[in-house]
Amino acid sequence: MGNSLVQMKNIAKSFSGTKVLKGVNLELGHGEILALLGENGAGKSTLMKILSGIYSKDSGEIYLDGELCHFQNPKEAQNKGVAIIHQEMNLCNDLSVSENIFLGREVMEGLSLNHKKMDEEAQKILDDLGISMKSTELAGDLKVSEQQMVEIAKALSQNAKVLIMDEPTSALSRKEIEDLFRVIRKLRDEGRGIIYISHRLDELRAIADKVSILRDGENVISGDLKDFSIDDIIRHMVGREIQDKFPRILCEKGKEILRVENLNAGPKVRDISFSLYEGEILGIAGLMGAGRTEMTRALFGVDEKTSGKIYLFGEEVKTNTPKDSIELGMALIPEDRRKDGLCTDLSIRENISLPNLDSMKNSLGVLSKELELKISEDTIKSLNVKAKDREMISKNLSGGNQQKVVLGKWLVRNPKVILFDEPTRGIDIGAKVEIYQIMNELKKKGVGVLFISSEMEEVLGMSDRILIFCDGRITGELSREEANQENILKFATRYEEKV
Amino acid sequence: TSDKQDAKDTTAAVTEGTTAAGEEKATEEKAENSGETTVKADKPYKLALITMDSLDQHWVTLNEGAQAEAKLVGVEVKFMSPDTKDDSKQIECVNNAVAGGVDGIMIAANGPDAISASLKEAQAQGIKIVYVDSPANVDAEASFATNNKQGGKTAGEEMKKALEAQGITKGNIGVISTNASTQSTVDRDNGFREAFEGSDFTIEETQYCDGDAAKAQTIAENYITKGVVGIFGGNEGSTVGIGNAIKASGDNKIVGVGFDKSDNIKSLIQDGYLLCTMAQNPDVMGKMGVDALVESLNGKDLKGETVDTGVSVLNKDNLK
Amino acid sequence: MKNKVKEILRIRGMRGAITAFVGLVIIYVVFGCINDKVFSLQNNLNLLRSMAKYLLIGIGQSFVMITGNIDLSIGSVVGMSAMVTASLMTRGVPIMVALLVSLLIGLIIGYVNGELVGKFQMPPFIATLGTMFVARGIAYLVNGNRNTDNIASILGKDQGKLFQDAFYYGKILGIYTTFWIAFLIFLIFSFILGKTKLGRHIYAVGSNKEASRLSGVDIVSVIKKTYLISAFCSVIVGYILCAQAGMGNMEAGNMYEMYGVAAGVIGGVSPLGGSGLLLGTFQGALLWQTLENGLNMVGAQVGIQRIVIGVIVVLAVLMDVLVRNGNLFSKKNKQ
Amino acid sequence: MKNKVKEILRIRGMRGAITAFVGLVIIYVVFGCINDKVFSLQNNLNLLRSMAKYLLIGIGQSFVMITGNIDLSIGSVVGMSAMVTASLMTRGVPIMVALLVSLLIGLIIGYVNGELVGKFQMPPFIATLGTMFVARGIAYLVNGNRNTDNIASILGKDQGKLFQDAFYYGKILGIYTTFWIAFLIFLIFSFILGKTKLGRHIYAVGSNKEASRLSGVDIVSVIKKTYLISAFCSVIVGYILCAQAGMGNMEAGNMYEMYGVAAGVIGGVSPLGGSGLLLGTFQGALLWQTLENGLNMVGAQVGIQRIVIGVIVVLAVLMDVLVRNGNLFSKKNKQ
Ligand SMILES: Nc1ncnc2c1ncn2[C@@H]1O[C@H](COP(=O)(O)OP(=O)(O)OP(=O)(O)O)[C@@H](O)[C@H]1O
Ligand SMILES: Nc1ncnc2c1ncn2[C@@H]1O[C@H](COP(=O)(O)OP(=O)(O)OP(=O)(O)O)[C@@H](O)[C@H]1O
Ligand SMILES: [Mg+2]
Ligand SMILES: [Mg+2]
Repeated sequence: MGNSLVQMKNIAKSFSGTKVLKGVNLELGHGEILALLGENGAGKSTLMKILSGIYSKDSGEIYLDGELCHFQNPKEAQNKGVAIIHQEMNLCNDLSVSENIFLGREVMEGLSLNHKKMDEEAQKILDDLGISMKSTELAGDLKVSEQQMVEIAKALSQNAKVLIMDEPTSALSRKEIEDLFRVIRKLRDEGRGIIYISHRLDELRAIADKVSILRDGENVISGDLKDFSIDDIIRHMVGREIQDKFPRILCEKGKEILRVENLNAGPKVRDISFSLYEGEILGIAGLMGAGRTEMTRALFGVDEKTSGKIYLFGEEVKTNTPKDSIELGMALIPEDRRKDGLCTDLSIRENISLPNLDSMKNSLGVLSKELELKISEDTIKSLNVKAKDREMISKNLSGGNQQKVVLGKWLVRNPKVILFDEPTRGIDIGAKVEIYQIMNELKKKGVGVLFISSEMEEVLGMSDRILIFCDGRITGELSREEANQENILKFATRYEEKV
Repeated sequence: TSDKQDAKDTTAAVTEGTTAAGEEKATEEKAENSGETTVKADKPYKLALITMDSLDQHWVTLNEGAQAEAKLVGVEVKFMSPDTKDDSKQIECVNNAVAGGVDGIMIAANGPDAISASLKEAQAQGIKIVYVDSPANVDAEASFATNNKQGGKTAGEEMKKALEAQGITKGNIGVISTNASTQSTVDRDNGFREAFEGSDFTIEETQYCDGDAAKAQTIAENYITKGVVGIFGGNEGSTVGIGNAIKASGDNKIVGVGFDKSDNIKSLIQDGYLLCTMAQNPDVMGKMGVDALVESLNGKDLKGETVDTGVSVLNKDNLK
Repeated sequence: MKNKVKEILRIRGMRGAITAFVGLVIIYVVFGCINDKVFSLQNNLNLLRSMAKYLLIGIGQSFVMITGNIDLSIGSVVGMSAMVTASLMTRGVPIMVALLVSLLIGLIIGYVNGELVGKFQMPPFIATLGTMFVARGIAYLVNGNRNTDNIASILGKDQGKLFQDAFYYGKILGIYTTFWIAFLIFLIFSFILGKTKLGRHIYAVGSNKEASRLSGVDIVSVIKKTYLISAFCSVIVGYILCAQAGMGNMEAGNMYEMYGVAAGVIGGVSPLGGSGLLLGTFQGALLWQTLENGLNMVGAQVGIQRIVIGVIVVLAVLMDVLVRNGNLFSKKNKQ
Repeated sequence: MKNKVKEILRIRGMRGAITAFVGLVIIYVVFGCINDKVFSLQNNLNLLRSMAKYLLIGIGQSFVMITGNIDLSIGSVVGMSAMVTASLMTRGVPIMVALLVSLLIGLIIGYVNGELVGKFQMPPFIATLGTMFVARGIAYLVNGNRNTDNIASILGKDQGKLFQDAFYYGKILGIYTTFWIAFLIFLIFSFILGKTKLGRHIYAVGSNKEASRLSGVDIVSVIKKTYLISAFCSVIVGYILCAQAGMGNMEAGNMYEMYGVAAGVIGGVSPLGGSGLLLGTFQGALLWQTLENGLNMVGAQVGIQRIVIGVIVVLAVLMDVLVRNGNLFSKKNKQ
């Protein structure tokens, strides 16, 4: 018992009254990789933030190598050898990669910083991870995927005894995930302990030894991973059976709604042409950095287009600003919901209202409280957002529920075309299925759905047709009959041979 | 209207200006040993003194003069000046004084027009008004003011004399003042320029230092670099700045003439960095202001007499 | 009932407004005890009249602050408006025309602020610092580096009186017009901020520009509008100062932008954007004026005045900050 | 070679520094053509001496701005320092003691700023607005609401001269001491910002408070230190003004905080935090002073002066903004 690396004993924590952790236990041994699983809002991140000294626990004990610890701040936890990779990006955009990696632990040379040494060491770690990146680049110039890798490198550089990874792979491509796993295994073999949080259950077998499942801030069960089937895990997480992970429905493909012709926007969007039909879910697969987000951003008028035509219902339209697109009946569920999806300081109600204010005016053109309340209440109910009430500040919602709010504000408009960019990233299986359900509803209503995802299964599972992106171009199109992991990957890696 | 006033007072001031040396002594006597006083208050009147701001040494001295007299006469004088030179604030000070139920107000008008309306309102409530330092365009019981235009002119003439004594009859002359929106300093500026009309001297565009001696000095240093033969300072701050700049330049040929008096200015004159300064007699204004208010409150009609309390030229000789 | 109170307390910025109100009452009573004339009708009328300009300034600054920006040009626009209005009148231009021209020029400055901050995304602090200098420069130039003469000098006594009464010396229902003007504008803009699309967009932009943009909010035009509103309020204050003095003073409105910030922030408007109520700004302005008025009535030294004002400003906000300690955490990231 | 240039350009804020330098040269030459006295040795010596105070102010303000905050109390602390120093000397206190006491009081204000902004997380704008009033109030009080007498009056001529030469009138290698003092401080703080842990943490905090906190940076102490640095610089400027005038002026340092912002921002320091170089601040201060000096030398009217200064401030930043248009995007969210 004493030989376990980490022991957390009935940890409790509540935020402004609401109990988030109700006496949770957790144990991690040396050279062990523990998968910490649970629905959105189960309390995983909170538990880990307590272990890494960011939040203070209300009650309970934490033992490191049998020694009782009370972390007052992240620094203390770091000194005790606890490192964490956060769910949300936490880099200083104005600092270089190496400056970020060594932030708070700068290597000194007498009075002054030893830039050279830090840059070199950082570079070494990056190379280890197999990332092609200069340690002197500005973090702000990196893509989200690369930023995620920097976060990981940063945690690794602390060569901690305990390494916590809160959904490290949610923004990573397969190749990057492979490299990451290689490193994780190496660390395990060095006798370190790793706590690994993820909603990508398919990864687990490849990496985890042990599993521990939370639900609503309580332990459900823990044990050796090999004793659990994926379905068991899901059942324990959501507390009910989920028959169909990808409840795809078939319906008549109608006439063309959206046609994009030769869309160009910067280096990441090159000569894109495709059509989207009524009642169709058009999947878009590709590796991270393929340019899918840029494509949707350009299509929706967020970023500037250099050229290209866009047709809605056969007639050409201009979508130079998001406003245009929205008025034309389009909607975008952005990839990064905290940054682009929500006004995190505003209440759920206000976020839902934001694009719908016109429909909430009364005869005098004045916003009507009644209308607004009704609409927000209805949305919260129909998407069953887990929240204290409609006035809850959206910052404090868990990932899945935030995504539902983003969805909700668009559904009120019942748009003709919806662009989903990684809608299920960082969202638990239960919420995922709910979102798939919603996509189906839309499909039935004859809405055209564009579905970007880096998770191969769900693209395969939900799409009627799949476009594959690589280097900002469409490198292939597959009907769902032809589509399978192999040929998608084939197209997704069809880079232009650089001359 | 204010011009007419000027004209009327000019004569008086000139005499004052010329009898500078003696006058200065005299007034200082008055200020110090004003043991006995001619007037006595029938009732313990409540008076308000509202100057342009409550910071310049000038106003502080004026207040001291008033307070000293108030004790002797047996009245209360409340110093209710705005914290900064600002028409709006000064008007509100008048309003506050009225609301505060005073019997009389001594005021140094920031501008001749700005506070007129609120002063009329005050008079409408039977409050007596007396001007100190700078009058406004409303008939008051009396006003004890420096004729600033005349003062500026005297300053100009002093500088001209000194330059000609050096055999300099043309060249550029710099002017530094506190800011462009205070009537009294603007008048001095104009008076100074008037003195040089018809001469071969060219007066530079006025530069403003917001009363900050350091800023004034920087400006003066630039003037000196440009090779001016003389610099005029329109208030205490700018005068000190000019003195320091001339001192720093080590070129005592440059003629510095200023306005107002302070220990700094005096020592700069004694050391020969400044030719002279136009000393007003704020303490006298304060004293006479109180007397006048009390008398008129006692029921005496002062017929709106305007007394030019005069400027006296302070120079090396009469600063012994 | 209890819930009703809870509801109200949860309105963003309401707590600030209440804090300010309490502070206001305390200060008022304290001064009243030192000098009972503070309670006199006349003084309270003066109080309402003088606070009007801080209220207007505060409203303008609040709109800008709620979008997370700042407007340093306010004071200069006030001065410019006063000078333009007055110097036109002293050139015999009809009152109405003078007012309109002045308004126009003011709005141009506001528009430029909006362009620089909204379109070119310049840091608001520096953009409006620039226009602050420019507007003040214009104030100096319009009448050739001189304060204007009395507006009546050309317009004639009664025209002049008409204008001065309309904006400062006249009374309606026993209260000075100045207050009514400010109060009317207060009501209108409270409505805009609380009950219209623009208002909601202003909060959204202040909370998260990018998310608002992706939700179809035209953030550039929202920002522009806030700066136009700020300029509008400043121009009105310019009229008031011009009517009050019956002339144009080049230095008029000095530092007013700071008073605006103070009024807003004391009233619970977050300078980080996304939250605040004009009701709070109202309290803030009244508190600020009560302070100035009281200190003057008791004849406090400038030094003392400055210190007291400074301490109050800090305390007002500190109290609010400490009260909602919980939320502190969240601010960190934005600040 | 080309890469070397690229490297340099990628240094945080380097582009701003260069933009400023170019602007500086242009302005200098333009004024020089209007009035060749601008090129005279004496004028250039004066230029370096007068810019020294803006440089110091700029350094302090830059440190604060790089953490994403602002210090409005700078000008008042300058005035306070000048008044305290002078009035102590005129009371016969030995020079050294006077300087130390003044420094101490200044640092206390800086510490309070740090506490309010860092610990209590008050919006920096309002916290330092408060201390701005307080510090100015102290400046008024120390000598009973009047400027001090000449410091020599009690210390005696030679003691006074000693002090005045040390900070203003003396020369070393033909250049005024004022400049050397500022330059020395500039070198020291450039080192701190560029080469030490504190410096690195200052950038980090300004770039992302939360991330820095999670990385174990003690953001409160970092913020405190920046405000202490800012106060320190302001106190030195106070000495300089006191030595220059040979007395204490209660209004000394008015508006300096804005000049500090201008110097920094013109020099490419981002008021949003996270980026900037003191080298840029140096250019910015020099540009600002050259402008003031030039406008003065050509005898421009106040009105014109204000407008030109305003336009330049805007252009300087606008240019920088337009140049790095690409990066704009990322700023949006922070702004
Ligand atoms: N700072 C906070 N203030 C208030 N409530 C919070 C805060 N942080 C988290 N919560 C609440 O605590 C609960 C658990 O959140 P947590 O982030 O730990 O869930 P999670 O398991 O990490 O979910 P996800 O898988 O989406 O990341 C959620 O209901 C969330 O709303
Ligand atoms: N204009 C932008 N500003 C900030 N981040 C951006 C911008 N465009 C793209 N990104 C981020 O860069 C990341 C990778 O870029 P890109 O969009 O090319 O990859 P992708 O095809 O979207 O891959 P994925 O959709 O799987 O993230 C995206 O996750 C996106 O969040
Ligand atoms: Mg989580
Ligand atoms: Mg993407």
